[in-house]
Amino acid sequence: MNNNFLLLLPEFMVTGLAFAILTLDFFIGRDRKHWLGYLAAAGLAFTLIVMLVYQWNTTDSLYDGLISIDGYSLFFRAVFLVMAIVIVLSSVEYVRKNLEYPGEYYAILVFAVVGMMLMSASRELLTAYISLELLSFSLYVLVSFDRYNPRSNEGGTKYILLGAVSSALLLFGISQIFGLTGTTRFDEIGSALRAASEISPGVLVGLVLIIAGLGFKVAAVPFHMWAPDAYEGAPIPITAFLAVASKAAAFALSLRFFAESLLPIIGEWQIILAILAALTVTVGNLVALAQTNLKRLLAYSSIAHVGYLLMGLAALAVVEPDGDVQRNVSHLASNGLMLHLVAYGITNSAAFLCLAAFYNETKRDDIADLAGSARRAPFLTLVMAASLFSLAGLPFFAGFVSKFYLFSAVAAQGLLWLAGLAIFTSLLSLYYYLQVIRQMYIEEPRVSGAIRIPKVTIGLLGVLLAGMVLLGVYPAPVMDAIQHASDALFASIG
Amino acid sequence: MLSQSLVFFYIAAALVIIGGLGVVLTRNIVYAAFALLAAMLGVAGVFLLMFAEFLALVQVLIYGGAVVIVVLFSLMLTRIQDFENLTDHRQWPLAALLAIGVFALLVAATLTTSVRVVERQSLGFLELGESLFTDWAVPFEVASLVLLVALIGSIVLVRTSGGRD
Amino acid sequence: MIELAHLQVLAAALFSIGLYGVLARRSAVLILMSIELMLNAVNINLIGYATFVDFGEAQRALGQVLIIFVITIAAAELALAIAIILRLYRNRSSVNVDQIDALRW
Amino acid sequence: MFGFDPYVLLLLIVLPLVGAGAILVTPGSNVRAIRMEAAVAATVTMLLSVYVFLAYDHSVGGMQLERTWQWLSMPGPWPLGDHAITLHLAIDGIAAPMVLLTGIVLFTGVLVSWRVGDSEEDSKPPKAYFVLYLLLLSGVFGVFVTLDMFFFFFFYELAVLPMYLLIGVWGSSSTFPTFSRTKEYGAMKLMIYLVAGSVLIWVAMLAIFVEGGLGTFDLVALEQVTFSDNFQKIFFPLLMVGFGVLAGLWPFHTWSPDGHVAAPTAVSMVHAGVLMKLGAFGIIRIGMMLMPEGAQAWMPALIGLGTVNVIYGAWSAIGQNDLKYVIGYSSVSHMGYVLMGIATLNPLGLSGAVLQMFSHGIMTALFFAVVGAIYERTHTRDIYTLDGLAKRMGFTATMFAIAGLASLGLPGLSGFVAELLVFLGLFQTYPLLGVLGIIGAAITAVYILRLLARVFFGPLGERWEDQTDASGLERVSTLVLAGFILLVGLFPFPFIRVIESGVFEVLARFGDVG
Amino acid sequence: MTEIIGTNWAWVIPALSAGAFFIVLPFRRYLPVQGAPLSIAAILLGFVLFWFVLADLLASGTADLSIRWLSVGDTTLTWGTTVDQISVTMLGLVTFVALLVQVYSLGYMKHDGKYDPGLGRYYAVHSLFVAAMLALVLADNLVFLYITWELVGLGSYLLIGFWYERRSAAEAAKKAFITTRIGDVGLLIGIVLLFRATGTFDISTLIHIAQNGGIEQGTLNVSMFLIFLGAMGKSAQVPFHVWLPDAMEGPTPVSALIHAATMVAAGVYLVARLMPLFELTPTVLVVVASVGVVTFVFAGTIALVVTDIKRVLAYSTVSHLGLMMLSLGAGGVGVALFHLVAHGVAKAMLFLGAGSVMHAMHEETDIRKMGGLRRRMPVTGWTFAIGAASLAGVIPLAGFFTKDEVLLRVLEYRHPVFIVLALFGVVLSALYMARLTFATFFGEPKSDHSEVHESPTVMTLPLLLLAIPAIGVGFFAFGLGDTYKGFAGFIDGHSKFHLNIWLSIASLVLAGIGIWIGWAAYIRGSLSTERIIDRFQSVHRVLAAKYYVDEIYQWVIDRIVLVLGRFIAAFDRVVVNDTAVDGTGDSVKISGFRMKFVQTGRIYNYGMAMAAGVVILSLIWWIVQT
Repeated sequence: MNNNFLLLLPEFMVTGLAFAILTLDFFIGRDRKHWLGYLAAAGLAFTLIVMLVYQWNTTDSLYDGLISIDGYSLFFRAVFLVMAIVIVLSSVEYVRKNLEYPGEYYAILVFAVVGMMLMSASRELLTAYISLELLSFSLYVLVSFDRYNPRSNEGGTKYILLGAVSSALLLFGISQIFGLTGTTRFDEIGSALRAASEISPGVLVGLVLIIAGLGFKVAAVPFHMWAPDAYEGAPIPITAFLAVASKAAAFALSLRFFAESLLPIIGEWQIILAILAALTVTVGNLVALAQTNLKRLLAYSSIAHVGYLLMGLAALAVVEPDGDVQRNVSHLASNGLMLHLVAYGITNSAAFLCLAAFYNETKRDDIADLAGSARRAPFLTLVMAASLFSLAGLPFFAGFVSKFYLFSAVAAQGLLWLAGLAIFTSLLSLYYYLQVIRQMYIEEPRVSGAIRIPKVTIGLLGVLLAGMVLLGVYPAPVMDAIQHASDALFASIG
Repeated sequence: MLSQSLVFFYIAAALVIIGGLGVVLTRNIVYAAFALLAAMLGVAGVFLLMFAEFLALVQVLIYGGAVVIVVLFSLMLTRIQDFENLTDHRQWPLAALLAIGVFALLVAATLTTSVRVVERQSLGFLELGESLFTDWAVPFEVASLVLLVALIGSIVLVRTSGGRD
Repeated sequence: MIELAHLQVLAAALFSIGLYGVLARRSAVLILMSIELMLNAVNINLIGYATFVDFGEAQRALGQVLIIFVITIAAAELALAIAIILRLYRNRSSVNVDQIDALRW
Repeated sequence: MFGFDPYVLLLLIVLPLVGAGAILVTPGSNVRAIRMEAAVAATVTMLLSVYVFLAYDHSVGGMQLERTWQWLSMPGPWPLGDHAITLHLAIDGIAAPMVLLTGIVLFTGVLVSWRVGDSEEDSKPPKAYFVLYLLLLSGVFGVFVTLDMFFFFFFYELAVLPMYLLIGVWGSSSTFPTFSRTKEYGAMKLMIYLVAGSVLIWVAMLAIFVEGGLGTFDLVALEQVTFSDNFQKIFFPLLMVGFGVLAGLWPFHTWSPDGHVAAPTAVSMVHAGVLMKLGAFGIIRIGMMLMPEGAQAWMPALIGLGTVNVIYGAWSAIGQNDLKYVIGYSSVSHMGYVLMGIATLNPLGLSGAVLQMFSHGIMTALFFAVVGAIYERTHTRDIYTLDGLAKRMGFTATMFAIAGLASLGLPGLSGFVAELLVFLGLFQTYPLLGVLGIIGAAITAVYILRLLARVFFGPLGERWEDQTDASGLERVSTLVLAGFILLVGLFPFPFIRVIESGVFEVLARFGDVG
Repeated sequence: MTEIIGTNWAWVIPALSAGAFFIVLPFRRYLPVQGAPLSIAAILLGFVLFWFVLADLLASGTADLSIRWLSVGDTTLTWGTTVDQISVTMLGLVTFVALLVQVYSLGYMKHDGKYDPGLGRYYAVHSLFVAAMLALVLADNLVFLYITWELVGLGSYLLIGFWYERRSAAEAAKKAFITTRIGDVGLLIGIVLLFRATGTFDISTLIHIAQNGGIEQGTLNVSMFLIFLGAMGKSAQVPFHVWLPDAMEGPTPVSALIHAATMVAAGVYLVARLMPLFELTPTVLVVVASVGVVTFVFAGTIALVVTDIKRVLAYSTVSHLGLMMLSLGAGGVGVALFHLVAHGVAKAMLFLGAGSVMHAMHEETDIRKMGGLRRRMPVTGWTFAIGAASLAGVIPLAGFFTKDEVLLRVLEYRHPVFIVLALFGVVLSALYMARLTFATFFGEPKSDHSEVHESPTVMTLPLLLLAIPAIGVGFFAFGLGDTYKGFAGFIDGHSKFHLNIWLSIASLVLAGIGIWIGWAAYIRGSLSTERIIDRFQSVHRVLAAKYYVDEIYQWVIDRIVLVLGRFIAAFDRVVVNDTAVDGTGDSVKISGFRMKFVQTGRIYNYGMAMAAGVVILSLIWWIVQT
């Protein structure tokens, strides 16, 4: 076997970066540890550049397709790196003010990125699972990282216990699939399933278990219940990481798995995913209506967004009434899913960054605490409002375009009812986002005095806002990249 | 007429089931830990019956030697007085129902699925090792990172510092 | 003769027992132990398939490789979870999952 | 004309945005500069909109000033996937007067808003106000000039978005003897309602996109598709109700009066003057152009609801004690004429409807400008508290009277021409409803005259001894509006023939009718 | 444009006044005497032009002129004028009366040597009103007619409400506008119905089509009835008469203008103009006649007991308008217009006289406080007496001839009931006129009149100028050879003047009886009004209350319109909004609130959800699959 391990150069670099951080941690003084954060960001950025330069237009694989470096994984790894940079940078101030052990914090964060990158690249269940666990373990630690905060702890406990259960479910599912198809490779599973005349109950249960495991990872109803608690308990940048990056990684994995393995039998599971998606958007948005804590509200809102993304999975092909599968607009669904992931990622990062900046100064994160923040921190509030509008899917911001595209794709695959439901629940979401905006802009501040925001945060917020608007008014360049990713994804299944 | 292997299997299975039930039913947590150990050993027995000696060995070493010890240590570190009167919460009948449901589902699913089986076949140490370190080298390396993260995480979380505990 | 079905039923049983434990027990540590049962059920399932099904030359070792990884992950998970639970115990003086519901609704 | 014709529609959208951007980078303390920037942006945009209106050649008809920019492609098994979403700008005879209307309202609204942030009790910064205001108007322009469903919807939502903050922050809460309405409530209801309408629209758009099978959202391309009867009958009502919400279609109208009561003056002007027109415009542009059979099947329902709008809205206005509620319900009533006119599906009725959109836009803007001027001075809108204001506010009273008379359909003012055409159209299809429509106009007279007699005439209330009349800027803005009311009332033909050219394009879709 | 100034210039007449409006209203502060001279000049020029138009009409016959106002598809709306005998008559009457009223107003609006501060506004609106009225009589199509019709309404609204600071004036203006507008609903519907049937608004085309049977009889009946409703509103026919007496809240010259020669004449004019159509609908004509005669008698009885000088005149106007309608109902276009002219000048004179009195007596209007004023104000007194006598039907004043012709027409073309009622009305007419004149100008002063002086020349001159036609216009009734066949013939081209001597004698006698009763009651005192009132208390109460029509309307407005308005408003708020709309929103919110408690915070519940999810999803899938 002739394996070009240089293909994994970005992963090696990121891993090396983690070790570098751990090592440097010993030599850096206590009050300069925030430089580790900048180092991490710089390292990730460097990796990003190297990756883009060396792997642009690369299509290659390791171990006959065990790990695939193609347009799809390139796109997602780039997205992950960017997200990670944002999260790292937004962590710096937060970590300095709230957490101990910054070295370990950044290192584990970077390890998580390795897991995410491998998740998008792997085309095999075991590799994918291990990468997923690398990400999960990092997150378990990071969620509990606010050591003396019982809430952080509680969130971590719930997350790891339920995470372990979901691992068990996922593994049982994998074992079923492995046992009944004889392989763990996505493409081989796909051909095995296509060859079979119908789905045997064993495979069916296995698939449900895998869906459950992945559903847990992305927080789809009814596997979502850990999410609000873990989100609320976790340090804010980690909440953002959970909501944005880990979800994106899980979707990167799921999309490839569903596209490569399960697309031939989409007629079987489309309805299952559609139900999951419908449940998720409904429950997420309805419960969000009743929230008073902003972190928790964003948690539920991100659950709702998972529902939208799941719709993209459910709509990977048209299932004709007679059971035939039409795949000629499949790329629309995957495009929509990826676009929404990007839009949602940018938007949610911005929202959480705002929240973190606010929390750093006030130590509060209830919605009511935001009262009058427009007077106290105009720019912060502006970005927050913009991101909330974007999440609600109002134009000028990324959320509008991505929702429009995604829902169009879903409708184009014959799931108009699902798109309709999603649109309707978007309306519900607007209500609770507006409640937040109301606090920020309309209510009088209860505490006066400006909120000080670090320059780095301002810059980062500016960049995110620009990204949000740019994607909202001119998504074509990003769309091109996404189209390449989709082409790469579907190229492998012909 | 039971074959010899089947008898051994039933013994191992009984160990597994009883151990498992012990873990989930007993009111004494120390008993539960030992029940777990029993179940793990039962699983090791099953491995042996499947000609997977290496796995059986690993199972005994990791579970018997490490996991159960860690569990016991953790029990020592937490509240002693709870040890002897563990109770389940009121949800348990529902839990039982659901567990039976899952069991029924899994059994029904597996039994209605026809699998083309062959004779039990063994896998040599070498073959396993070679596969693990060539075909599955990447997951293996990643697994090491997982362990590393778990290690660092455990240390960070449990380490006392600054006297705040 | 031992058949695949034996192992599958055993795996299903252990899995369900573990699930019951997760759902019914109060102590976080016991929940953790129940999860170990579930993971072992996976292993029983895997070894069954690995032994009784002919996957061809290329995938022969895959079943056992999977089990090794599962065991590894299970152990690591257990360790990390116990660390977190210990942390929880220090903060709250309890590992009773009834009592860790400050985050809800 | 000056070589910028291909860009002129884009400029319409962009100029307010440029203004907003300029304001955004101006320090908030420099109130004067902010106002000047807003005024300049508004003036230039208005002039541009006048130019657009004049540049539209009615004798040629059809889509003019057309320009397309590629925006996003959706490759797939369809012919036009490469041009799935394009920024396709053009105006027809229906959009042209709407653009003019928007320009006028934008301009006068800025003048009316001049003193935002000056009020003594709490000074809300004018900076964000003008930014949002210009954003709103940019969206409105966008809706009128775009021919792509995506962008139509994009601008539509863009027009809705700033409303929440404009009302929520700069609005006012009101307490009445038996109930109260906070500005938060008004703003929230308005927003939720409008977006709820857009939910239906969105679903229908997606259905059209899929059913069309062209892989494009371009309206012109989709017009070539013949949708099945069933499809049209199922999805036209979605559009009808969805857009109808914005047009104040009964019983989905309650956001509108409550929104007015909460909104600041200029926002009320835009809301009733322009925003409600988007709904009617949408029904024509998307609903009727794409689904003529569906439209035909559902027109009886629309015309019935429109009639309810007219009578119910007018009668409801009689029972109101708050100036803004009266005007708000009168808008509901007048939009009923628009809906009725649309539903006639004949040239007279449809032209009347479009002219009524224009006329009502101007008229109601004038109403709200005047009411705002009164409220700013007296801090009340209760018609039993205000009395004899004409003595101190003669100019204001005159302007109110002009708006009121236009509203009750007095010949010589714009409302009459529009309503007459609607009636003529109605009598060709539904004479009985036409009778109800005319009766509605008489009911309008009751509440408008009652208002005039209560608020402006009679002996001057003692506490209004020191009232001042309208300021210079208020005079300019109201005079501009009143001028257009007279202009359209006396010389409607320049407007009608532009509208007519658009109306015939629409009716051509209804083969047998047109 | 022709070489000479003639019928083609007719449109200039209203345009002049309209121009005056547009100049005076905005710039009144900067014009001398607030722009009044401009306004007067405009109408004077109009009056002069009228003679050219008349001459040209007599020389070259009727003329049409129209321009396109707007068109949609094949429907074209025009603004156009038609000059024929009817319109030229009205043109003359309106310009003449308006001119005099405007001149008179210069004096009337001057208090203690200072012009009223609202003078400019007054003249501007006056011009607007006159322009609208002139355009109305010239209109050649129904839409243009409706436009001007409404503008006349607007003008009256603004004039009646001129003293808007008086609550009563504001209310009266509103009442006038709304009442007439209710009639206008009918008018507009009628017009649109005719359009629907024929596709045109042009009056002559309409008539042509209708006469050739182009309109279904049912449609025509309905349309004409509805159009007549409009006429009833404007001409204050029962039951739409209520606005007219209240409209006396306006300045008195306004009353002279509006209620004598212009606005109220519009209804009569409309019916006259459309008479060829009405003739095709005999049933509607009967309605017209009935309404006319009822109004004639009804208003006459009320006029007997009213004590306000202007209101007596107002009810008299209503009454005489009824007479004109009666005449039209009998098909007598010419005689109706003849009476319109005679009544117009006489009533204008009466109102101006009343204004003169009020001007002198500081706005006193109660006739019970007057008496013997002819000695202090001779010009006013005698012109007033002439006007009153004319309307009472004293030979040889104009009123006698015109009324006589109407009665003759009715006698010939209608059921005997009509003539009986009409003759009763003649008695009433004479009686209240006598009462008014005698109580005001004759007999003894009932209060101190030492301060009262005759009004200035600018006011008395118009009175004197009006007296001339009031006396002499009746002689136009007689034909003059072949070229002029009497006034009625001049209008419709075929009527011939003739007399029924018995009818003339009867009406003269009846008028004499009326006057004699008045003389007996108010000068000689041989008839005690108190005793009569005592005797017929209930009748008096009903009359004094004007048959409770106002009360009934007030009740309808208060109890039905306003209450329903409040009900709908409350319904909209409570049911539609708070219950249906907010309720939906709230229930969604509440369901979210309930649902959040599923999130208990307990791990085992969470795990349960996951496990249940797995089981349920599997079952669903399995079931769907099989």
